[in-house]
Amino acid sequence: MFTNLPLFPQQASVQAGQVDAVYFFLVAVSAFFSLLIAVLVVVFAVKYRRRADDEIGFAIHGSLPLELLWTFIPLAIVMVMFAWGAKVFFDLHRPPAGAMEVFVVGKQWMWKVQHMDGQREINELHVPIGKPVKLIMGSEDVLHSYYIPAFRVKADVIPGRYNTMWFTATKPGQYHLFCAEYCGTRHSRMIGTVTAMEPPEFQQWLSGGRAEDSPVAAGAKLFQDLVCNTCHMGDTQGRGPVLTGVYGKPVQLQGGGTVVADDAYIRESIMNPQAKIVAGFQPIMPTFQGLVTEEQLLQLIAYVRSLSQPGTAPVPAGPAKQ
Amino acid sequence: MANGRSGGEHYPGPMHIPSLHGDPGFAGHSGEPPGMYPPHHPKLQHHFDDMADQAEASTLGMWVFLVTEIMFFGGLFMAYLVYRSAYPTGFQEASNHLNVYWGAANTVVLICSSLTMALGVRAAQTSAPPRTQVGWIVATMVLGAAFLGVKVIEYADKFTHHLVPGPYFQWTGKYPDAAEIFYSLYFCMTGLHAVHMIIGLGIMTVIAVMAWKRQFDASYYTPVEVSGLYWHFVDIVWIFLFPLLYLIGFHYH
Amino acid sequence: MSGHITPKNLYYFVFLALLVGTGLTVVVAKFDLGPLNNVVMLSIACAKALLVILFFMHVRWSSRLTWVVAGSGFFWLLILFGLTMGDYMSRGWIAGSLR
Amino acid sequence: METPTLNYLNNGHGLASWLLTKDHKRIALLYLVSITVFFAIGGIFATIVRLELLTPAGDLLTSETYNKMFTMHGVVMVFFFLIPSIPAVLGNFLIPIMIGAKDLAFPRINLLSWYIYILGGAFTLYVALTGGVDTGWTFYTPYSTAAANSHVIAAALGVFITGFSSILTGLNFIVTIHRMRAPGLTWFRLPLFVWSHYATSLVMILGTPVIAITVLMVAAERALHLGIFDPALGGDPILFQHLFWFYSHPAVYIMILPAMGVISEIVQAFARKNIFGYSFVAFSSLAIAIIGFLVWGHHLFVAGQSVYAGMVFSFLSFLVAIPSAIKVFNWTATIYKGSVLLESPMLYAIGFIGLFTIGGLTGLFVATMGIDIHVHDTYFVVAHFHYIMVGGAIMGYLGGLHYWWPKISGRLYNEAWARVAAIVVFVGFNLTFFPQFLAGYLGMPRRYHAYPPEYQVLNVLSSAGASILAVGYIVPLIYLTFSLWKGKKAPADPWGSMGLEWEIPSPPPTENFTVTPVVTHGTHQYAPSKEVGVG
Repeated sequence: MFTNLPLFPQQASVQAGQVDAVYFFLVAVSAFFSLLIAVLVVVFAVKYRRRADDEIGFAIHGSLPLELLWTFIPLAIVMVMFAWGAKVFFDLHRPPAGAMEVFVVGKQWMWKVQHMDGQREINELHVPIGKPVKLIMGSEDVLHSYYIPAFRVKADVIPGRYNTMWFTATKPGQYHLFCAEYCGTRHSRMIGTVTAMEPPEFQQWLSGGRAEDSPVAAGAKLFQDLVCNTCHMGDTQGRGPVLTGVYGKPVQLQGGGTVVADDAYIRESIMNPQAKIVAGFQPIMPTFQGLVTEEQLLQLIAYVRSLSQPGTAPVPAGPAKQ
Repeated sequence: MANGRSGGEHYPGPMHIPSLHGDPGFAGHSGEPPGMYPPHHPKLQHHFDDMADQAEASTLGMWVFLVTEIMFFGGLFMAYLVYRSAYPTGFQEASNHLNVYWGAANTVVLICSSLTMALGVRAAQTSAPPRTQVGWIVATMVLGAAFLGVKVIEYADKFTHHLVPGPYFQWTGKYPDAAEIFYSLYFCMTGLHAVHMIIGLGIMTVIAVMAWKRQFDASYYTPVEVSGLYWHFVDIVWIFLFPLLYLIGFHYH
Repeated sequence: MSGHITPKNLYYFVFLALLVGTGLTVVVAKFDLGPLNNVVMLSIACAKALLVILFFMHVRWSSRLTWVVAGSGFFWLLILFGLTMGDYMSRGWIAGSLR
Repeated sequence: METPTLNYLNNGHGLASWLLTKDHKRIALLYLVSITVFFAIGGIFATIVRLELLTPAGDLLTSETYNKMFTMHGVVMVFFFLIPSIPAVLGNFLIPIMIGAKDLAFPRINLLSWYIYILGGAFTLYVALTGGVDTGWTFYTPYSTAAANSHVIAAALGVFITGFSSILTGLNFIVTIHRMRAPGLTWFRLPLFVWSHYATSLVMILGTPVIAITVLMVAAERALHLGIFDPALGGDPILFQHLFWFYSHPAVYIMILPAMGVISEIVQAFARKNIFGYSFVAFSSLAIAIIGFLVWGHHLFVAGQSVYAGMVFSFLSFLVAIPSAIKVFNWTATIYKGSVLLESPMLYAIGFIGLFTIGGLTGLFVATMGIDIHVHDTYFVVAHFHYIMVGGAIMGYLGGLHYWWPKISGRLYNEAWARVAAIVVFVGFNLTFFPQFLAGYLGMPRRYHAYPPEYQVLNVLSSAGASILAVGYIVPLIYLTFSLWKGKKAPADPWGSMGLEWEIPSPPPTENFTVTPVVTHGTHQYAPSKEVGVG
């Protein structure tokens, strides 16, 4: 895996090729212009070197055509760079539907990962090759940044909200995982390994190890332990809105306006329930700030999501009958 | 040399170093001999041509400084804008705990002080007697002090009601988090404004003493003028702070 | 020195206008006009600020340079506000990416 | 060309005559001494960082100490060396002379700005001596407000205070350039050095207040437990980044624009030729200053900023490359058919053109969103901004210092040593920072105390280069200091250059000009104009 002096990083994802293509284009342009300027400056400096103490240069004041030339040619070139770079970036921010989702929580100074099947890892990430993987990432304390150089992907992990990133690994192997956003004393130790595997091996890996609840099942359990189910019931009798089928749908808010019930909204509703009240309900829900960890939050979100995916949901935690 | 680069071909005669130092462009001097200047005003600094020049420079300097002040407060207004748009109702709820009448009274006090300041500048411009000049400036200072007095009352009230952000912050209503952000911004913005008021009072004290010593008249009133600009600017900041902090929740309950 | 001397009456007139503006903005704030509250509130504040700048601060009679300097402060403030809010407003426009 | 007996250096003796001076030239020297001290301090921190990175294991220092070292390096170099360097020393000294004035518009404010700088510096030294700060020079929240366990408040106050020094310098320059020009010195006859300082001053007065209030908010949040950026209350750490970079990106132009002004002067003087495309070079300074305010979001591409906002910022970032390119092409064209003398200032200028070109072009990489997602927060970025700040700003500063040294000190330095030093700096610089591009693209994150072993060879090269670079910086310190006592007396115009500053004796008299000069044309008009170009 490691040689003594690599000069170019491994390409191990679909994204790596796309990023490198833009990179090579810029390297070529830069090399051309650097050399052009260097050669011109050196040639001029030597060719027109001063041969007598009293010598002066030509009075050339400028040339509008030349100025326009070296304004608009670079402009055209950088616009290509902009458009191409933006396209690559845009694609890196649109995870395909059906991507395999993995929860990542950063904290000083480790990466905690939970797969949808319940596998947990610390400072490691196992992914299958050839399948888009989407990371949903939160932080328990300060800013971190999840960075896999071989995949050319990176995204800051931000406390208080979620950030996502996605990639499709192409080459089995072990790759560096770094924290790229300075996060304190052991920032440089907040590293790990990403292991890309052939899908069958990945399945085997998934089913191995300690059996743990999937995030959805864990979330369902939390939903009961925190007695969420006394208000958010399966029917409209509860004091809180019914959560079945709301995920990803617009929700009418009290005082007008709507909000899409996405991960961020669910998170906000748990941590800061008064912020956006669903129309027709009283602001009576207490905050769960300090009562649930980032990981548990992600599990609750996974559970609420599952309520909108008929068939995939586990047995809903039946509301306790009053 | 065939390419004509040597100075001689284009520029006959002695080589360029003596020639350019004999260049009338730089060495020439067409300024009046010293005797032609009008007698120096005692307040004219040596590097300015005349009093108008000096006044223009000072006024421009103050305006440039006020631009930096706009950006200085701008950072806080930026934070306000972001959080207000993120937590509109929370901010309204929090704003409700400010006393609109104290705020409005302070607005009127500051507007009055701006008027007295403007009249103070005018008094200097028109060479009014020092008594008049000092009178307007002292009136401005009294109003400024009154503003700060009201601010003290308001702060004390927030303190007793545990509305000062931090470990002792208590909020029984809805949106405790947004309220704490609101009050953090409230104290930063009004606090920074109050610091500017205090600095303003210090400047006005100096100006009043200078006016009392008969230093200002129609030929020289730059210090009053630029201090006035500062004072008016601080007033303008409050003109925005008042509605943004006090009035957004006025209709709320 | 050649400063413009503003008539006293103009100062009193501006002063009255500022008081009226203050009263108006308090009265309007008492009514719930929805988003219009903000518009009215800020319009009145801007008008008041403009009066102070133009008359009390003598910009009305100042050089073009003073206009440019005063204007540039507010212009740069708008750059800060505009581009930053551009970020906040457009977050979550892409489905699947999170706010 | 006899040296007048009385000049600004010997007009008054004793400490008080320096510490209470209102003479812009003496204040420039106060700045020169103090920024040299801070440069040395920042250099020591850099040395420690480079020593640590010789081995991958992180075995020289604890992580905590290492983090403080790179933070202090950044804070000292950015706020106490690079930002004041050229404006406060060369700008302060030269702007009044170049525009034919006796002093800056506000001499007392000029002195005040030095004292404010020293006060801010005192805070920073206090931080350095009592345990340091470990947030990185960027002070990112919530680490700085909630997690860091070091002197964040004192460091933030140091930055806050020194910001006002920068603001007052910018204010002084703007008013001076507007109001104090000699008769006949129209805007389009101004030396390009003055143009670039005017543009710099715009950035100073429009940007600096925002960083001042931002670090003040951080200090207040930390000290008083306010909740402004606190995510636990729903605050947004990214708001801090917006406010921080609103200043700190344009701040890069505070560093590079004055250096561009220096290079424009040196290239004209040592090619004995007026600049090619004067108005393009002049306006490109303004364009960089103004467009530079619209691009800060490119620091936030992977920070969680909206993709669309990122695209706007990326687009604008590419636009700011154009005026920089225009300058480089115009300098190159100026050398064409000149009468080029490769003395030490010109060596620095040519070095600047080369390094700035690389720094600028790699700026395109980080402005390209698709590439930035990979290189953001890696050594690629570190290399890029060192090419701009060290390869650009410091080369410009050294070039300018050498060019105007005879004017400032009245003495000539040893030219042979100066050429050697210029070449050593160039070589050492490239060896230090070019390997960092490679390490960055390989994925080595910045601010790493320990790193995977495959990056070691590149890091050893970089540390080796740093030691060469250090020699390159120490040598000029020696021969320039030496010249003060042993150097030959400098004539008014040792280079055969043109410009008002070369019209007056070296060193200049206290009042600069005995009579107000009247200007009839622009500077550096070595040959009579035969054609009317776009200049």
